[in-house]
Amino acid sequence: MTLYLLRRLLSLSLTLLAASIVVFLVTEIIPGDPAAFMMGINADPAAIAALRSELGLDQPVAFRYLNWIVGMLQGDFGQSYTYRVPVSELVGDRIAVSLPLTLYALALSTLIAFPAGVFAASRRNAPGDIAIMGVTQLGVAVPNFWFAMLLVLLFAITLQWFSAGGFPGWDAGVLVALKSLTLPAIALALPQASILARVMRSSLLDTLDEDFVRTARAKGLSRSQALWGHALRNALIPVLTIVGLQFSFLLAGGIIIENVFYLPGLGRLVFQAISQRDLIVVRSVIILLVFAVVAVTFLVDIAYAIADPRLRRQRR
Amino acid sequence: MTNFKTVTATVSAVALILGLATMPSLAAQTDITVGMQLEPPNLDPTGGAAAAIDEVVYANVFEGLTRFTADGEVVPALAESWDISEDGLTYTFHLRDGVTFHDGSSFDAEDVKFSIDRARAEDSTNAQKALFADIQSVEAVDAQTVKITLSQPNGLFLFNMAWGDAVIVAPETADTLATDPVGTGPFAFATWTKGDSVALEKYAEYWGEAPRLDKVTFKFIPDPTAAFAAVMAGDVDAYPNFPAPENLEQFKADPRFTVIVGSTEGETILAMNNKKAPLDDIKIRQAISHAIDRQAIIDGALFGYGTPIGTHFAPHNPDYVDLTGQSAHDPEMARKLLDEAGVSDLTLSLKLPPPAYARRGGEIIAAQLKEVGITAEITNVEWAQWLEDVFKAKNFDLTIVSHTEPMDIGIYARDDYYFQYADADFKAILEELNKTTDPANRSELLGKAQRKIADDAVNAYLFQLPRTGVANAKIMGLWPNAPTQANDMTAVYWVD
Amino acid sequence: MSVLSVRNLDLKIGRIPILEDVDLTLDAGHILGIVGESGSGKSMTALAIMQLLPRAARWTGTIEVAGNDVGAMSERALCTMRGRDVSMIFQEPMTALNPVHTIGDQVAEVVRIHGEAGRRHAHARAIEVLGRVGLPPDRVAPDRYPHELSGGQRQRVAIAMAIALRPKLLIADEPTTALDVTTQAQILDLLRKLVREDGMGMMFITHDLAVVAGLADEVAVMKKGRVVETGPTRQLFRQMRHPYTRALFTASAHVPERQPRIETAATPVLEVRDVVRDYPRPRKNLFQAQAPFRAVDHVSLTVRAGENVGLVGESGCGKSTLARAILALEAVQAGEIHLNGKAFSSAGAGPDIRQRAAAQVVFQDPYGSFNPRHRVRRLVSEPFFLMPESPQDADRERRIGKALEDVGLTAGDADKYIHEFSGGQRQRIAIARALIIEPSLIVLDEAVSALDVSIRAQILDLLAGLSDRLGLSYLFISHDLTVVRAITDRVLVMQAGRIVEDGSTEDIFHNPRHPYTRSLLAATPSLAAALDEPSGETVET
Amino acid sequence: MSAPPADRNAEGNFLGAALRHPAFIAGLVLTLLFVGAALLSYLWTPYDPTRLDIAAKLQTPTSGHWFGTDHFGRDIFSMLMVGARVSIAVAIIAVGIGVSLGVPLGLYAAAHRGSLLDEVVMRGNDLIFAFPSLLLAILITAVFGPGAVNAIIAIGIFNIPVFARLSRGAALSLWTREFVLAARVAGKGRARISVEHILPNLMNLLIVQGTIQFSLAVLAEAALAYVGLGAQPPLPSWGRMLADAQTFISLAPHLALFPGLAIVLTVLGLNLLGDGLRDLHDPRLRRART
Repeated sequence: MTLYLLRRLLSLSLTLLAASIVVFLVTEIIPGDPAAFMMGINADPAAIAALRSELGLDQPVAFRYLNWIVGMLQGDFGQSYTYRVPVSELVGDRIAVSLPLTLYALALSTLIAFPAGVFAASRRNAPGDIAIMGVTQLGVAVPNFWFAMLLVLLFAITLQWFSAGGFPGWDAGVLVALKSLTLPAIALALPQASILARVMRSSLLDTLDEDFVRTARAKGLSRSQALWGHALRNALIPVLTIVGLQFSFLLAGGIIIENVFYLPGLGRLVFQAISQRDLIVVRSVIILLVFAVVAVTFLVDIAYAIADPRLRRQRR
Repeated sequence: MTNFKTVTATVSAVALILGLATMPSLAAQTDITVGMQLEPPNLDPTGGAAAAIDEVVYANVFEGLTRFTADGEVVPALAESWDISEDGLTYTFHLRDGVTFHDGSSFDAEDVKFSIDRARAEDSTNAQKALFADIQSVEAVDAQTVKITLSQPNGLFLFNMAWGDAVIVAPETADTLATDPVGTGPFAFATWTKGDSVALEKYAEYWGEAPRLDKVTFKFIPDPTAAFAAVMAGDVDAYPNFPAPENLEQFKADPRFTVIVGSTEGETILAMNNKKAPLDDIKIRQAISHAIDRQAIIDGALFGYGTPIGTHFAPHNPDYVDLTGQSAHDPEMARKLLDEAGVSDLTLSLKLPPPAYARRGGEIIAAQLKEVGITAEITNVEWAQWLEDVFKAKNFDLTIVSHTEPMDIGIYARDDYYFQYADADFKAILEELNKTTDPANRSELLGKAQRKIADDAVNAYLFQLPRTGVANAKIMGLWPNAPTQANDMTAVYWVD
Repeated sequence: MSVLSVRNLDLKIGRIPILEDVDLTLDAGHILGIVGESGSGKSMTALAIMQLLPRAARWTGTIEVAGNDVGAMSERALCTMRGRDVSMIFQEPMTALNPVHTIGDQVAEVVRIHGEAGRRHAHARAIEVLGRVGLPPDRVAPDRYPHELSGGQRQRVAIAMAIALRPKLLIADEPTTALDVTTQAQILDLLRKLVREDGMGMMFITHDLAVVAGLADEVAVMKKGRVVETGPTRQLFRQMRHPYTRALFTASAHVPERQPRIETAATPVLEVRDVVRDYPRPRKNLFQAQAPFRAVDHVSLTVRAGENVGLVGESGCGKSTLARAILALEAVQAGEIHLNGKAFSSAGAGPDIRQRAAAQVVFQDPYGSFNPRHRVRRLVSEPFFLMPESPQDADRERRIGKALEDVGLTAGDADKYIHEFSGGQRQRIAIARALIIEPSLIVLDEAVSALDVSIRAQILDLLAGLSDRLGLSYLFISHDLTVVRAITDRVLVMQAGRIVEDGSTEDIFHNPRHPYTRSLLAATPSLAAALDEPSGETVET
Repeated sequence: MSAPPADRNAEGNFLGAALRHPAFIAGLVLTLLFVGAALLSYLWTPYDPTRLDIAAKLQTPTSGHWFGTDHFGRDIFSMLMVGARVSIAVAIIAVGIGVSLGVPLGLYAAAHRGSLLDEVVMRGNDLIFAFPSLLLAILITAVFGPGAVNAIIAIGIFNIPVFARLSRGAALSLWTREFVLAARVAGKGRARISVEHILPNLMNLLIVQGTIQFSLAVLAEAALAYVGLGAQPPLPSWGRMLADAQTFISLAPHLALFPGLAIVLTVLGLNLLGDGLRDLHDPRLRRART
């Protein structure tokens, strides 16, 4: 197990290294000069040049790459070109929105998907199952930004139950903050919940076909006892993978939803940074997101080992 | 003290009567949330070009020697008054007394000298360095007097000093203005929640008339739909530059809101690359101008808000000459001109920056050009790309952009400007204009300049960008127009 | 007292009849053997008794377990019945246990859910029961997980769960089919002991006549959903009133006629010298590599022209690995393999394709051996690839037709797809494919193990005939000693990667020298022996 | 008691089963509807979808304009028809890129299991998977400029590892099947076996996954177009129609309704089709239904 973890850690760092090169190169060839953007349409060329040197953009590529990497290893993500504050500070502010939103959406998605999937699986091909599967089929097909628009139209504009967006900050109180994240979290969670419910159902159905479930039934367990006591834990393994993937997807994938609800989250930070050519922010945030994906995969692997004793001992 | 008490008592009494008469409920609200489309990248108006900076801090946090009023007039600000020498080269500014910066330090002539010298220095990152180009020297005569000497007369100098890029800052705080702006205005910077909002608070020691609001929050909502929803839901109280004109009808119909329609300094043009074939042929440029139906663009892209223009000049300016008839919508004429120029199957690139007027206007223009046989290939670009590709590399045929700086007809005299006009005759007119201070002569020269660029069909002049805002009906004192990019909150208040 | 009574049981799944008019009775303390080939409905009968039928199944008739009519019972009552009054053991021990629970918990669960004891007491009971089935806590701790146990041990756990509450009826559905013979013998002994001690009735389902003959008091023979004959074991097998019983009996003991012509003088077809095959094992930790697993350990063997050589051993002994090495499908770590006197190895670019033509193979699984997307013509002619000038057009057709006719099919079958054939026919096609380029050696890797006895007998006849007629050599790999005895001239016994005994078939079966060979032979159930013995018991090993 | 035959799907049987599978039929009908609309749009649309008629803007559905007109007075029905073309073309080519690069890579990696290239392919896949896809797509289009072609590239890149992983995984298990061993005994090389034996047996899987990826690509194209990075005007695109419709949501909801429904129904159709194909190819499920 330790060896396995070490190997995974090594491959994790290699992935990050490769990702850092890719991201750096892509942001390097992106057309548009950050300094020119910042100084605007009537700017004096000399002023742009002065800004370029102030931002360190006149240094050679390799030097800037190493500078960035070494800085990151020391926990210094550099300074935002546009905001002129440390990237880490900027990212910290945004994570305070994106992470809770992600967790909120993930919690909603799991809370919806779990019972729905179990219910559907336990009533295979019965009307309840077919109804749930129909709804999830629809949920998967709905683009979340469209769904978000409809939510705003209904709950913010027409009913005025929720504000149409924005984030008052955690200082405004946890409940207030959570309320402002509710519509976005629902918009994000619905398609994810649909996917998860489907995975949950099919995984559970597969497990219910396993011999050991039949054994459990032969022991005298009722259908639902066998489902909860024996099938569920085994069925959770593929579900865990999806939950892990969804976490990383939601963390980065909220961009459009963040735009619809004008939430100051990570996705919008990058989106904005791309259009403003705040390349250092783009790089650092993407690397951070890659790190999150890799780290979550790693955690999911550990979770596997906990869920499945067969993996606890040795694993290649 | 006694005096004060009396005043207070009187005020209270009056308020009581008024209150009984007009407002049975609570006292008026003293905080406001103002929606803006773009978040400023930083809050230093002397170190960045973004309009959003001025929209937050101009006249609220920072002030210059002079300032613009709501109708575009240049009036004294930190300079109480000034004397101009006979030759128009020396300006002596008499500064206001009792002005303090928000950090408590006092304001004097040294701060003015520092600010102006900083802006025109070699390594300055001031985006509008050109404003200071004619300044030869700045001298602090005494604590309340500053003498500025110009190298040549400049009729626009007081106007220039009213710009946000020319505000006065203190040397001690100059380096941190980007994140912690300290100025002399009626509001002091309080907090900045990045990606969401900037909050300002009333500055108790303000030299002038105290603002009626205690707190102003600028909330950044880039998405027009979100903006609509935010206004509808009451998340923002006012959105002075509302990005979706199509929604204004709904606001008009709703008694909770007032719609404020004003003008801006934004001449919106279909810019053409004057040195790139085939657009170096005036006939083709004229053909394009005639192919365009301005009213259709205004109706389709701006839902009827906006004034057609026939040259690069703001219609609300007294010196404006209406030349729209000269390039009236006439597809027949356009086709004829194209024939005369001997081109057929013309394909031109049309690069569109992000604002809705450009993206929507572009689609309409492409359709209109198609009617006369010109294919416009649309590419939507971001600002960064536009600056690099269009503005710097001049790799374009057509583009749509709104030139929002006030009185910017001078760009037609610039060498190497992106639409590459820089006609010698036009430059001569401008040179003369700069030397002229007499209003009548100036007016004539300005007319001449307007006619010249219209005659040459440098660009297709579309419309003056409107400023369409929406606000809670109980809010008073918002600027209807935008003589500069600003949201001056000094005179804003709530009624009940 | 009767613990099981099934009368007039008819069962359909959808519209397909599965069981027709099945009658069975079983008394306490007795063992009822149910024998039949695949598809005879024996498992479905068991599931009907348990009421664990597929959803689409509908049945009529009467099923009484310990005097209770299961048809009249609610699902709740059935749950109470299952595990307490009647319990069941399934065929596949590898998948029958929940991989994420400890064996102790799984046994204790039976006690717990039937309300017999609280959590702690249930655990104590579990340990006690595990002890009864030969898994005392000092040898196999109850907190072990199923994957840490061998197949035999897992089957013991399954038995422990089944007998924890001393049910009146135990249904065992092919409980030893997936096990090696020695393990099978132990499990059978255990079951027999438990039946005697607890006085329960056991319904034992198997396809193996020898097993049932040695175990059951009564036997029911099933065919296509019907019970064709039933009666006390010895009486039934002595009399064999029903022709099907007779056919089964004959097929089980079938020995094909052979006239082998072994050329001792010529170069051996296959010569294996000191071959070693290692598999790397995962590292123990970062600094310490684990010694590789040696699947084949210095094995040498020879197969002469026309000779049928058997290779027997239990699962995991390395016989299939050896087969793959002989076919140059896997590299060897040491030793040499010679085919018709020339070195044959997968090293470098692999063996010359012409040389490959000399050795062909038939695998165990008649369903997995063919690409389902190709027609038989293409499947059978695939080895033509090995010929320098593969036959074309009419010649090709002729040879494909001949190969199919050689194995008892017709030339017209070439146009069909593989799913149109039964398991036995598929195995014939596999043999045709091996034959078509006239190899000198065919490796038969458990080639008849998945087949029902009657089909198996036919395929053995086919193989014997082909060998005699074409002078083919076989390397016949199997775990089944009866089959090996029937078809080979010489036998090699393999244990843990080594050949422990090598001799002529008759010699080895009559006079085994190595203790492992002896234990294998002793554990192999024998129909003749079972019927000759005075009581239904074999010697404990 | 041998395992049930895994490949008992004669073609006639397949058709019969397909006709009894309502979800499959629904999926097929929806998919054909949109593909048909896309194809028809080359020949005929009710109106020229690029013709503006500002005076007739924001009309609600009438008999003249079945789905109403947009903010420029264009006919929404015509735009949806041409938009289907864009969505389908982008999705087909993007998935095509994924299949044509991913499948060979996966097959090669499986055939040379444990080789350096296998390792490189798999780590490369991990790398692509680790990137936040939408962000990277936005970045890619920021580099190359917006447009349908670059949207295809951006979506295509993320389809490569999907198919590489899928085909490698499935191929690995096929490599242990006895018919592959038999082919090796027949002297066939890895490449030949990959093409003759592995690939045909992957087809079902690839068709099912392809359908699902196709629906995801339609969604991805819509998302990219929504943020302005898909096909450029005047070519209509569903995602951009939604983006344009956004500010009209309370004024003229039909502007957002119809393109949204078009996306939902297309994706739904493809998903139902994919699920149906999977059911029909999985004999276990097929038996359970019949």
